Amino acid sequence: MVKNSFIFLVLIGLAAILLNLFAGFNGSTELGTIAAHYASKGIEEVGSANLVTSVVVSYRGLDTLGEVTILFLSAAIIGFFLKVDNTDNKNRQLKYTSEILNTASQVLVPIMLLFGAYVFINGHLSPGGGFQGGAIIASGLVLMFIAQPKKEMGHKMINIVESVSGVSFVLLGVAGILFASGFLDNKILSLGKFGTLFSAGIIPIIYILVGLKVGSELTGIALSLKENQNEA
Amino acid sequence: MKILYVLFSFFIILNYGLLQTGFIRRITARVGKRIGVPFYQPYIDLVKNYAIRSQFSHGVMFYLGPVFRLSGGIGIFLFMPLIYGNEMFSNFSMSGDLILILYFMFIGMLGMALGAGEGGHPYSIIGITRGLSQFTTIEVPMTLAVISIAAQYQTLSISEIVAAQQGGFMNWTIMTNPLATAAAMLAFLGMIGYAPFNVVNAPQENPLGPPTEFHGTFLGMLQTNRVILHVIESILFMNLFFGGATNWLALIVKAFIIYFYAVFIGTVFPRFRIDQSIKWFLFIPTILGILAVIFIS
Amino acid sequence: MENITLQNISLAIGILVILIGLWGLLTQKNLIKIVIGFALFDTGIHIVMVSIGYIKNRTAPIIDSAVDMNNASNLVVDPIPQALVLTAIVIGLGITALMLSYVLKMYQKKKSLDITNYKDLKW
Amino acid sequence: MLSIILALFLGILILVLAVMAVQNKNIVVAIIAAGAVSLFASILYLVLAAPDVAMTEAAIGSGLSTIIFFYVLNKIKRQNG
Amino acid sequence: MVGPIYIIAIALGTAFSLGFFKNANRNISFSLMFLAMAFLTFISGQWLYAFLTQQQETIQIFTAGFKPPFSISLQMGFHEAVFLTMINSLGLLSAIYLFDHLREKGVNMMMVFMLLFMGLNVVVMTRDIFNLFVFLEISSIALVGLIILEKKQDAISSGFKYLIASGVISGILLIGIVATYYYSGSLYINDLISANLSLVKGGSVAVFLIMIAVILELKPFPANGWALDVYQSVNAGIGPIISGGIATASLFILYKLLPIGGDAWLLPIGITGVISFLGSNFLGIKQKSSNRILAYSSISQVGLLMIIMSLSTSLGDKFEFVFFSVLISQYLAKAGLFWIAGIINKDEIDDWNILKKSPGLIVLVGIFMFTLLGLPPFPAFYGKWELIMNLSQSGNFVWVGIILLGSLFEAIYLLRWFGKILIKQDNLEDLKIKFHKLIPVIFVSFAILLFSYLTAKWSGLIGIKYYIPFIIALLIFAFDFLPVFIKNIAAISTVAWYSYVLIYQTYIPENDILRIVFGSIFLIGAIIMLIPGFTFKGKRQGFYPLVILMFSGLAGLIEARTTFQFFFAWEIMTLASYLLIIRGKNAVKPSFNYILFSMAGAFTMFAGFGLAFAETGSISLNALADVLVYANWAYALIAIGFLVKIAAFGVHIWLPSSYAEADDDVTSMISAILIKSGVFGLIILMLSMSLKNAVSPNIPYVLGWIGAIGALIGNMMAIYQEDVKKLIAYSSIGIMGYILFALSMMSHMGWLTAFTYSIVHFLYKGLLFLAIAGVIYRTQTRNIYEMGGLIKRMPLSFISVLIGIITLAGMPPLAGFAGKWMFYNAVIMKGWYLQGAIVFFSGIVAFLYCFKLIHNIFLGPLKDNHRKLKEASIWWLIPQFILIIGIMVISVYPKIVVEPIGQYLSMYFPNDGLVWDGTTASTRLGYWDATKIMTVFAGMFGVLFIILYSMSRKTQLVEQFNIVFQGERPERPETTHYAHNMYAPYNKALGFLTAPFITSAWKFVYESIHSISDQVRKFYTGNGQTYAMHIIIYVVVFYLFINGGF
Repeated sequence: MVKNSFIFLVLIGLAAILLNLFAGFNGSTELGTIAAHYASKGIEEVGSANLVTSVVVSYRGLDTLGEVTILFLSAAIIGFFLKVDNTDNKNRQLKYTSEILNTASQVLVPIMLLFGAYVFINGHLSPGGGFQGGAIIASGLVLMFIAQPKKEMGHKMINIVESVSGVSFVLLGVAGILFASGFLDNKILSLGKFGTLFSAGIIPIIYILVGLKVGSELTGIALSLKENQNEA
Repeated sequence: MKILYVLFSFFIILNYGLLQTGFIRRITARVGKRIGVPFYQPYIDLVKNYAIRSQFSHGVMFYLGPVFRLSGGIGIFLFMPLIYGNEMFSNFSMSGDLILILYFMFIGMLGMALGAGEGGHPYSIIGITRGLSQFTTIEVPMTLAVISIAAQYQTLSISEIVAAQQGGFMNWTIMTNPLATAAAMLAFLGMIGYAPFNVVNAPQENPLGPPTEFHGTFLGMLQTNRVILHVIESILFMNLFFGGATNWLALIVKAFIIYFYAVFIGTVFPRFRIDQSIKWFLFIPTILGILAVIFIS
Repeated sequence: MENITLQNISLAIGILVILIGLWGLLTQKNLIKIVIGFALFDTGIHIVMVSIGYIKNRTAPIIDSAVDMNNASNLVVDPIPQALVLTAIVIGLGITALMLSYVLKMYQKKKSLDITNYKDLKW
Repeated sequence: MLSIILALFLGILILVLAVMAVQNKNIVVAIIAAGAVSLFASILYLVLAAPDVAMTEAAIGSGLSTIIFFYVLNKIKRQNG
Repeated sequence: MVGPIYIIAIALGTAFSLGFFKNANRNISFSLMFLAMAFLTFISGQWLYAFLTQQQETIQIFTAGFKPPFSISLQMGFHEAVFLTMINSLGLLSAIYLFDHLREKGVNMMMVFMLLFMGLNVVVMTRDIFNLFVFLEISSIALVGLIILEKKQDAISSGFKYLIASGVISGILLIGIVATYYYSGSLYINDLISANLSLVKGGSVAVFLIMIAVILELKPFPANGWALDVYQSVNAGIGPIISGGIATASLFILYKLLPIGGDAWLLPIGITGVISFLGSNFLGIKQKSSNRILAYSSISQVGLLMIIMSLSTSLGDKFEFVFFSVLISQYLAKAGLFWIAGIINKDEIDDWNILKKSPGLIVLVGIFMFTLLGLPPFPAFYGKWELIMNLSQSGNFVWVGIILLGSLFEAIYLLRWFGKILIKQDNLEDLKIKFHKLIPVIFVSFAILLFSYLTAKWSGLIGIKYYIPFIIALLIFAFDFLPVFIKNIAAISTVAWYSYVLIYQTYIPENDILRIVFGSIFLIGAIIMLIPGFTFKGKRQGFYPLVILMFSGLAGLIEARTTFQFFFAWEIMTLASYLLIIRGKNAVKPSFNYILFSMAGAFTMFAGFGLAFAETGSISLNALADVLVYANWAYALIAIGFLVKIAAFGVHIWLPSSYAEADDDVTSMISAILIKSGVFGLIILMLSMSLKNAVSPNIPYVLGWIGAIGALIGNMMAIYQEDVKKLIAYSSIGIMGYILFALSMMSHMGWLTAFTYSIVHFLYKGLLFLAIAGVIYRTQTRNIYEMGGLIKRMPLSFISVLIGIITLAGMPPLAGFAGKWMFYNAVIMKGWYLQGAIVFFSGIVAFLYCFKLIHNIFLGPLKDNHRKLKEASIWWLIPQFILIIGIMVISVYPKIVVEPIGQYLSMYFPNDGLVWDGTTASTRLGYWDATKIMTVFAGMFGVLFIILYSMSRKTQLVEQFNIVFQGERPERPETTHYAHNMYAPYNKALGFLTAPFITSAWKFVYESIHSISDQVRKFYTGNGQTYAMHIIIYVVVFYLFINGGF
């Protein structure tokens, strides 16, 4: 108890620091110069209606690459960590799931996958994008695994999707150096007509790749955690 | 020419020493209600020892030990000015000063120790270790006294120390620096090696202490050395503390009194164990010596 | 009343969630609860981030028919914090998943979910 | 004004759920509470004009991560039994 | 040139495409990864090269086709290039090292490995703070992945601790970043710097959060328990990545973000560094696990680097030099040690003596450890020097003290560890070394050597001449396979050539008596002491390079003209002698004491030089004379260093056992020669400082007392020793006490005494040790009571010892008396009567052990097992007789030595000198004519001998035991050899003087440090939560510290 009160005191201290951090915080009333630049010039420069998308994919594309890498890393580590022991796999006892879930999943999964794809393809026009779409796809696949544990969808395919999309992402970035003015430069494709699906340079392509990659990575993580492993 | 003078002085000192030893033995015997040996007994001993023809040696150092020992004794004599103001009897004192004499004492000790060591007799070595142990502590008050008078007279030359004491009884060091004199005179007891500080030779328990294995000519040399050493140490103290001597008579009288003082104490007091004597020397005489140094500086 | 704006409220919520998350992280002994604490800590930070980017009475940073393209900078909220939050959320998920896999593995080795049992190395 | 009231309401909800997530002894409840925190947070994001974030939080924070939590919990329970 | 952006592209592309190879042959995937790492290294290397040689400008790399602040930009400048090259080459080497692990664990781990380095690269280059956060996360997550290369329980739980801790830290960083964005409207670091965020209250807190998070990434003590556990549990191949890769990159982050905080942050960072440095090193003392020790050491070094960083403004243009020399040496050495730890695969340092099987690795470990400790000639030495000088100059004496104290703690645990490696033990298991693990280690060691050279050149502190000994040592090392005989000839001729150049060609024309005297002792002494080397059989691996180094260090002392050169040579000499001592059979513990005391002494000396520099701004040795304000402190501090070397009373306890356990000829070298380096140093110091009135006379006065007591205690101890080498060793302490006493008198006669003693001590101590060594070599025992009667078997050695002890005891007519006589004169002139009496008394005490020495070995009965011994080898005897000749010459004709010294000293002490009249020397007190005394003595001795001989021609030699023994004839030599505990009564009376007060006192200090360290480290509970708690407490306390309240 003494220890907890001490922790409480320390957290009070931390709270005091955070209060100081935002002392007199009243919210911004104006955009900062950079944000204003994005808002006013974003369309002209990047061509995406969703400003968040133009920031995420274009202006701060390197962050996104890093972020994808983090998920990739987590997936790789967890995959290695909780490695499936194949010999064990055969004797595995499968739990049967309920009929309702099973049926629901058969209906829901395709819809979810489609919705996910929609979300990342339209990332430059409406809210959403690669991450969200990828997460939705992953959720759909996870749902499928819950419903149909026997369904074999190995890591192999996930890996391939993951790698292909990752490598393509990097290659697109390099193409930016070669054909435009820098790594991950958006303008290797023409910006197209604002507001249409095929606009905003390579943003849609990148978002598709991101979506595939995030989806496969999240699925991979979930799969690794779900699957049986050597339980020694 | 110098050598002749030196030999002459040596002759005097040797004979005086032998006689003195004889007399002292007689006197101590009388004190102990015994008749004692005749006063010429040391001569007889010496002649007898030198005359023994057959002798055994334990090795080179055993053989050379007595030579070293006697060299040490005579060495002190050689560098000691005897009669103040007399060039003839100042020996080789112009080649070395008080420090040389203090350190020359070690040569004899080392020689003795080496010889006795090679003799291989454990009693010799026990005697040697006792002697050395005791000697180190005797030197403490002695050194302090020497430093004190050297500082007092600002010289280390014995001749100059004697010169500074000329002009009457009141100029003697014993009057001008009584503390140093006291310390040194207590140390003197140890140097002479009578009781209470004679456990080194320990006549009762060990056959003879360090000289155990020596006999014949070797023993003769040791005896010669002992005789000379006693006299020359007395002379040293006379020079340092009692105004030196301007003629042979004064020298003999003063030396005898100084020596007799040691004998007197020796006959009166019982013997110390070696660790007791070490502690004793480091106690009263050393304190006196330190006081002497402090007062002078 | 002046200070009770949307940002301030959400900011306060964010900070409180951060603190609650940390409280859980620091006091709970159960490994899974610790991870939950961490997830809350993350969520709190995200709330703080979003509320910082909010500007009163403005719309989402999407240029559509409702937003005049030429006057966008005066109409939309700040897109940058939102972009950052997107990244942060994904990173947070990665870390949370990683933590959970560690929890799983730790449990497999020692059959315990109590963090005080995992002091193999110290000093 | 309406949005403020909504935000206050959401805030209280979030905080209560958060405390629940941290303090409830039952881990299942805790996990669900944590997922709910994310869910309400995503609504809050909508109020704060951040639809992108809201979607992400809903999909990832309240969806996937809750699933992952349950997976792990299940496995732990299974190993226990 | 290949653009830096390709680092990201290649690394990411490779990592992603590795996914295709999951089921393929792992050699392929590994090769792919390896190629990518090599390419990364190549890119960064070529940029570094361009910056170094072609005056390449710093470039900015824009991404997404927009300029910052609108997009993320990277920067490639000189600093970036250095850091990237370090990180990437580490990655390459680590890949080689981890080859089998990575291959075994599969593609996933290769990806993780690759991405870790990719992340670090971007972290270094990026100029966007959020981007920095993202890639920092990549690196930490990748590290978490690498932790489980070993799926051990402790690794897994430490990984969890790491996750929690780094999660909290990155949360704090994220809050800080967002708040910063709120207050500045930008994430571009350059914008943040110019935004002056600290002016706004919230802004300053935001900066605080960023800075504290970055500091926490550096794992500052004490909020670093998680990192320590990780270090300890991970595969040894990962250790270097953490300490050399992640820590390095984190340092760069701090460096990069520091301008955001502004100058106000310099002090807090410095203090953090100080706490880290001192704390980690302090806690390192109690550690037993090699990886954990390295962890503590890493953290402490990071602390040191933070200190350096905080001083960037005051260091000015020296900053880069200091920073990089420390950084790179720690980076290389730490990597090497971690890798070796992995090769050995034993966590407990007690088990490291398995290395005995491969001496090459021991050499490498030595190089790495000494690099870490900042000993010369390794690079950090130069950096530390500049750092201390600079700190002193800006008045930060407390910091100097703390840095030196911390370094001392570090020395304690590193050197103890080094010692453990060398402990002899039988039945060691074999060490299996995989070749690919060896490659990086060797590479790193070469890099250290190369970098040492470069740093030295860059520093401009020493000339090319200082490398010659190293080159020679390396050459000899390269030809170590040759037999001793050849190497010995080579060593002797090298030293001979050097002494010819130095003494004959340089100092004799200059008539620089001081340097002629000590140069001769050091170098001619070296030649003499090397002669016995011919008796050794086999190769004696490693001996000669060290000998060369030691003597070159000594020569360097003579040659030094600046404090730096002096210190450099001093450390070389200390280090080499330590390594020579540790070669002895049981020398590990004693040599540890030796090096510990030496290091402590060296550090105080270092501090003293710093003080001197602070005042004069010059590192010239002559400038010491201009020190006025700090004179007392500088003088005392420098003197302590020398006092340790001459084993003055109070710091003497290292000496006896070191001497005793060293190899026999090494003992002769160090006791006769090496110890004089302290005397030389004191002379240099006193000549330049004491003679000016700035130094309080109390200091020499105190030194005088120390010398006097040292003389007494040393000699007192000597008489009770049963180990013959210890006996002589204690006697050295005594003699050094005399010399110290004589020097501190600060008078003509005193110094003349000291010089004479130095020369004479060199002669007789060398003589004694050589003779005794010859005896030990034959009898195979050091116990004095097991010898006896050897005069019959080894007469020549006996003569040596006899002459040695006569000289030692200062008996006329040999040379020792010269010293005694001058000494007396000096004491009485100076008026230091009481001290003088003590010294004199101890001189007489010396007589006791002299006799013990000669009696117990050579006299008394011969032991049965020694009846067939031979005289010592000719190679032991030759140098002895050279030394005897030296003693005899000085004995008969001391004028040739004493007079020039006197003339030299008259330049400094014009009054009360020695006056020579023919062969008679006189002072105003006394006089002494060595030649005449010798003549008289020889004449008298001869006459007496002839008398004896003439009277006892028939002397017959008798058998052993043929003695008068109470009527019995003893049969065994042991019963009549009165040798063991020879001076029992003396001990009974005066034993209290030799009670080991000083040893106990030091032991108490040493043990208290250990037990405090043991108690303090308990706060690392091992609980991940507690560690997270530490982090938050750290943040809060730091905030309070900076703002003084909330």
